Amino acid sequence: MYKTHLANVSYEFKTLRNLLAKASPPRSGDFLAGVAASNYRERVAAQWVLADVPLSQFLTEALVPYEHDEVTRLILDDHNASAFAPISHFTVGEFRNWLLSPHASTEALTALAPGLTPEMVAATSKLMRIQDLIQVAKKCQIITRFRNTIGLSQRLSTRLQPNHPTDNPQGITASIIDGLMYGCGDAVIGINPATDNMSATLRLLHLISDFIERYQIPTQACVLAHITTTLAAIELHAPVDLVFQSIAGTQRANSSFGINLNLLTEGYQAAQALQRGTLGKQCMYFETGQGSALSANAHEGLDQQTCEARAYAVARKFDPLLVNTVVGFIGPEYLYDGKQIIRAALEDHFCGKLLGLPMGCDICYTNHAEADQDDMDMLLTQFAVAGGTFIMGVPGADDIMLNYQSTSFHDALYLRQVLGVKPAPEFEHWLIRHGIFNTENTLAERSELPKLFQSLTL
Amino acid sequence: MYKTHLANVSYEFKTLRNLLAKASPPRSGDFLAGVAASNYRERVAAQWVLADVPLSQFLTEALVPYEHDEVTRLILDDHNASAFAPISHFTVGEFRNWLLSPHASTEALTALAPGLTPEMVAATSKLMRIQDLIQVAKKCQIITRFRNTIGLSQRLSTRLQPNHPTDNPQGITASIIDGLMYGCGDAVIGINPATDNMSATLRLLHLISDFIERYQIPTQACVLAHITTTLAAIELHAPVDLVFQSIAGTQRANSSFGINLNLLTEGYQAAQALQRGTLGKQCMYFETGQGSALSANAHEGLDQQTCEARAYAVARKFDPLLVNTVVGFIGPEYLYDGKQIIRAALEDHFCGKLLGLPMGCDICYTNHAEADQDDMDMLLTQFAVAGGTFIMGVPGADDIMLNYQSTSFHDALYLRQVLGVKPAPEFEHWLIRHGIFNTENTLAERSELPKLFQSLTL
Amino acid sequence: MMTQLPTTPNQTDPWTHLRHLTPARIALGRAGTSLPTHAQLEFQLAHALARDAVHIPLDFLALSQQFTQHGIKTLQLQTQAENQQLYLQRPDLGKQLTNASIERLRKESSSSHDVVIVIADGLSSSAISHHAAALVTHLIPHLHQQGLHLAPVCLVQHGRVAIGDPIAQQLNATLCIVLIGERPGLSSPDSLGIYFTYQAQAGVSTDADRNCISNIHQHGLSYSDAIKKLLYILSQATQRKLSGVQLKDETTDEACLTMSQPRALLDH
Amino acid sequence: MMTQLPTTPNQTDPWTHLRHLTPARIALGRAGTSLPTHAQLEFQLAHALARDAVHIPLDFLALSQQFTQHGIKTLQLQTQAENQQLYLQRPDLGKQLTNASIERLRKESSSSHDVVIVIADGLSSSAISHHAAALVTHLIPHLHQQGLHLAPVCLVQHGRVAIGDPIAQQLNATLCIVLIGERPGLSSPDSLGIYFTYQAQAGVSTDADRNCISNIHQHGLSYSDAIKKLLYILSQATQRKLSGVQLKDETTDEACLTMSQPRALLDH
Ligand code: B12
Ligand code: B12
Repeated sequence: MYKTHLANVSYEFKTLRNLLAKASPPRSGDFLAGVAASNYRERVAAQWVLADVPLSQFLTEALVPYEHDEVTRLILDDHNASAFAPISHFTVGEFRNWLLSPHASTEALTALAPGLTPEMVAATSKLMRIQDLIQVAKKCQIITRFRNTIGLSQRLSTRLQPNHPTDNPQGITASIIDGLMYGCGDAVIGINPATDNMSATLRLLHLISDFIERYQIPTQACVLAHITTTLAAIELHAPVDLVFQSIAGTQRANSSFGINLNLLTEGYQAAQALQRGTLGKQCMYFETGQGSALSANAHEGLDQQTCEARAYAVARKFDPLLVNTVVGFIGPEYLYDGKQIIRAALEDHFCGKLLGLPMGCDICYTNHAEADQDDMDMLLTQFAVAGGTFIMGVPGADDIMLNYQSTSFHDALYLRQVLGVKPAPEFEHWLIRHGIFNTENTLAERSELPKLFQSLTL
Repeated sequence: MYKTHLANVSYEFKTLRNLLAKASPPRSGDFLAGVAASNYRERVAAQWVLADVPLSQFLTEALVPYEHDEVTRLILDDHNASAFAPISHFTVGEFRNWLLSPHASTEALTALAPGLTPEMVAATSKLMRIQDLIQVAKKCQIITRFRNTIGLSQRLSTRLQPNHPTDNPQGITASIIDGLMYGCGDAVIGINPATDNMSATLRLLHLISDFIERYQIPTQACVLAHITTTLAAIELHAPVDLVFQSIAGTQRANSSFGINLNLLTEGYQAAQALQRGTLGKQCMYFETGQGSALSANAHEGLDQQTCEARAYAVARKFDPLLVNTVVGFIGPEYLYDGKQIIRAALEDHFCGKLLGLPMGCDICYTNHAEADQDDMDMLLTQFAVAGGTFIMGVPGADDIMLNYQSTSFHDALYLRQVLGVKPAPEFEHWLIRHGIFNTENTLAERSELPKLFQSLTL
Repeated sequence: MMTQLPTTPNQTDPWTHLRHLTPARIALGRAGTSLPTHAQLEFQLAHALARDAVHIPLDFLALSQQFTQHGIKTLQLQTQAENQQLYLQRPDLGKQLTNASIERLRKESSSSHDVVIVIADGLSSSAISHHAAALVTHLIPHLHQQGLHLAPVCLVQHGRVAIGDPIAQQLNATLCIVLIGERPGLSSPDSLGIYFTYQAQAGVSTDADRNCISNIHQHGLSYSDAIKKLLYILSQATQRKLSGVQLKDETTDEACLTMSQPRALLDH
Repeated sequence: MMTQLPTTPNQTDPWTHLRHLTPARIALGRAGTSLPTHAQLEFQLAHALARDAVHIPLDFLALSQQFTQHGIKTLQLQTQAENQQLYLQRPDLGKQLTNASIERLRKESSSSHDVVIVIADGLSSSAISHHAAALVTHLIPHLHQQGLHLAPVCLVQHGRVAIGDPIAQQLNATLCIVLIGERPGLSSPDSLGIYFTYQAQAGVSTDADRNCISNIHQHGLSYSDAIKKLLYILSQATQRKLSGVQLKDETTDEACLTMSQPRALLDH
């Protein structure tokens, strides 16, 4: 039992799970789940209590029973006690202070990551203002490699997302060219296939792979089909760079996605075996997002942000090249408006980075949410200041197949302009070599396509 | 008559004033005034029409009649046609494009400023997303000087705001020390006096002036009394560095503040005559904020953002050292929530900078508004990325006399940390010399007060 | 320094000729590195329209009449999400029928059915009003051909995908086909999705047990292609007695190779 | 590298001894350069309480009883802002009386008055419930001493400063004294403001025509000092027949030199 007495009122919180939920900044999904604090004072009281909870408590009080949930088992079984040792005496509140202090250097944070559990970082994030989330995340540096180097400081990568409602190869190629000409695509050229059709998936895999090879682009490809489809494609010798999967923070949510840890391991091993990376062999791409577990009614009484952080434990297991929190993707029932989306994104980034993940963000919203381009600009700017690893690049910010608004190629250039962040170095050189970028990290002036693409016929 | 036909609907806007109001991003004050668009489509239609309005139209169609309003007269009479010439052929939409283009360099923007009217920049801001507002404002550089140099690139200054509910000198001094020890105060050490009492005003003027002199701080002082009180103090030979006044964008609003252009001229001349500046003689400090004209029922049918921009024409006339948009200060009836506050602040900064003003921002909210510290962090971060000139520094963000939350001394350090922005160079050197800052733009570690202040008894 | 001003300060992209290949917003040009004013305004308009689209109610009377004209029996059902506002906030309610609707279904459960078609407004009423009747009237003959017994077509107001589960269960239908309005995008406000579940059971079936055929609209999948896929999945499901992740769409998919231009949705 | 960990990673400020000099949040210490967790939580709590403070309704019955006990007649008036929500959104309505209230005032307008005291809840009901009655009961004897005729004390629900104008006008009172709850701050939830207007006229008087005495509360101005200032302004206004910017508070102001500690609001 967790309790306090504050401003003449007593507050009690039955379990740690309860306490975390009530300490969460307000968001629609937690109200929907019935786990949110009933008012601002109760929320503050929960934060007050949470600040005094020892970090070690998270190692003894499982939020979802160990017996029933493989994600819990993963978290506790893989916990690295010696990495945790230096901070094992802290409460959550003291841990926040330490994270903000200069003692928490990049090196210290890197060493610490395996000692942290998702619940510890989720708890800490709940005591943090946005500036705290930004400041601490910025200190983390997570570098990953496949055909280029992602996550270096003062760099920001982009996923080129050339989706098409019928997976039409020409349409997709046109969008890829649009993206490349705007300097996008170093995180991955990643297509969401409209259908789950095998032959279409194979066609798309070949399309990007050929394209990358033909133009010698230092980047990687991905077709974001279900992992079972990708596994089937690998068996058919398709050129798979990255294995993609959506993941969530509870076993039941994952199972509603048709996956489990074994299946992910299978995917991981299959991709590793292909050895298609040139600089490194990180070959998994995961997507997550607050609300997905609740939407499958599989949140196990957790608040959605804690659930989300647990998904990162799943991701971490497979040493991913990229993890993407698709933050405003599902809709207002989980994140109501721009403000909730922005805070959630920065929490996710903070939690993921502390756990050692290469966190990108699909800065996005749907047309049923209370959000607009201004909200995206706010998040865009803050995410980049926080040292976010990558963002999406969608033509004109309008994904014509997934039906939502993400960030555009132009948006990435805005960040390059105002914050000086560059693409991955190998990709940057490729852009400069082909006259797409000049050496000032911006688009070269041009009145025709660069030589490279002049022979292209579509 | 301004009209268009869009998505099967016809739209008409009677006057330019009307069109501007309907093209404004939604905000509570415009709904209160009854001038806002009735829905999103109508707003877009107005923006569509506005994009095609020639900039020159603003020189012929006065939004508030010339005969009735001295602010209109100021704007039109002082307009510099030759500075305007290079962009005179643009529509509002083309002007937006040009501002975003590399042609709009810092130099070009500096040369252009006297050719722009508040209405032109207000109109343009209405077509801009937040990233546009940030990007363009960042290119402007407005440097001002009194005892230090404010507005250099990669610098951000702070007003130290040591208010006290009874103007108690010891209490105020304690807050000043707190602020200085956190590296705040280069824009100005400025006290809002709780009373309008002459003797108290004189006492405060002497207090800061003596303090600055004793510790040889390269900064300036201000007591933010009504300009008539400050003028009286000058007659009594009080040490006045900066003359302060709240200003608004219409003659009637200013008159409800008990001021007019003549009175401001008097203040300007009186301050100039004192010649207390060492590096420069910019000696006016103005505060503004969306909603103040409407709150005095003196908005003349204008939307509040256009009104606000017109206040900058008043400010510009007197070559100010500092202009501060106190953006969330009045309350939710003008800016409802964090989002409206943030957008308004970035619009104000954009408009002010384009008009050539050293724009700071009181990033703030009241307890009746839908806003919290997260909103402040969002604005803080974006304002600094936009190259904002200065922010407030209030102990613990809580102004115990004005009853609102502004930015704290800590907040400024956050920006120094994540964006590398430094205080004004003269002040920075002073901080380093006295061991308050180290050379890495952050606080030096210390367990006792620096020598300088050790002899201080309060 | 400002003498060399271009009259249009925004730049066009030298690959504008690729535009006809995709409805995506490519080759928008730029002002500096930003979106030019015109593209920006077009985006805003699309957003205003898409936001409205979420709130346009479906005309169920007109819809049921379209079916009656074709001699197809329909049932009108309601979920516990009483209105659109509640529907948006409470996805759980959009997955549960009202008691009245359960009663209504009970009356039908005596006869035996193989397949039920459920049509739910979802997030886009125009997806349903534009495509549902046409698609279903072309689908039904195929189902009859395969000797499947069809339950009345269920028209559900404020429904989520999972609303098919209690309906199929109530009607004892093994094959559950849900047509639903996908959330409206800026460029496709009327995209229809089909979700298929074998032996659907409320509270038991999860999305892992379903197959999805998405993006049915003018710029997307044609009715013919959607039906082809659906029939393939239906036959596989019937044979293998399952649906979902374990059942892959292995049709030779040529749909994507057709031109990505607007076209008749039934022309091939 | 993580061996030299401090047990409390936050730093205290070496000027903590100055804290007693001001209620301001000074010497908070820091975690890195940020607010330490404890200071951060205290801030949040204060914010939660201050937000609530805006919405606590004033107990007008209790208030009027306090006056009745002192033999002071009161009138209860309403503005056109019917409820707190509307009050916050529509400042214009908080400046206008309801017809019923105008009627009520008309009944009083026959007798002649010099001064009217208006008490409005404003943005802080606790400012009024804590301070208004005490301050007014101490003020009234001074007004009587100066031979001023007092109108009934007007208690106004959901009022803005300018609500004094129609009241004074209706009652033919030359001197209008408005006591109003200032917006609640994190540290002063119950701060009272006094706004004085000479010959107030609805729609004509502006803030430039008023004088303000602000921050009356336990850590702020005492009742005695506030009354002293107000009497000075009243007498100047009566002599010079004006109020506002042209009338300065020229009392020798020693209020600020008193210790900035909580103290009895009437002790000097
Ligand atoms: C929102 C969405 C999601 C959300 C769903 C959560 C939610 N509450 O909405 C999340 C992010 C969790 C998600 C996950 C996945 N999705 Co999805 N999703 C969508 C999207 C964008 C909109 C759906 C919609 O509007 N539904 C209508 C509303 C009114 O109904 P609803 O009841 O609220 O929505 C339910 C369904 O949409 C369902 N659902 C969502 N995705 C999928 C995918 C499959 C295969 C199934 C059976 C069900 C399903 O989840 C919702 C809750 O039950 C569509 C694209 C589109 N244009 O429609 C893709 C889409 C349906 N998803 C797709 C895919 C591939 C997936 C994943 C399998 C990806 C992966 N590799 O893991 C996962 C796992 C799906 C699963 N088995 O649960 C594909 C399906 C392709 C196909 N033809 O099979 C689509 C078409 C997008 C694409 N082309 O990539 N998705
Ligand atoms: C909000 C505010 C403003 C807003 C008012 C707009 C609005 N709609 O609220 C703005 C930013 C425009 C403003 C301007 C000024 N203000 Co002012 N303001 C305040 C504040 C913070 C809160 C007032 C409040 O809560 N009122 C209660 C609500 C319920 O009533 P209301 O009817 O909504 O509010 C009206 C009054 O507050 C009035 N008002 C606001 N400020 C002033 C100042 C004076 C001298 C007068 C007569 C009236 C007045 O404007 C409102 C609309 O009519 C107070 C500080 C405090 N702790 O109270 C300072 C305060 C009242 N203001 C002060 C000052 C000095 C000014 C200026 C004169 C500054 C200057 N040099 O120009 C100007 C001009 C005022 C004028 N003549 O109109 C001083 C007054 C000192 C004194 N004892 O005389 C105070 C106490 C703050 C301070 N110490 O600096 N102010």
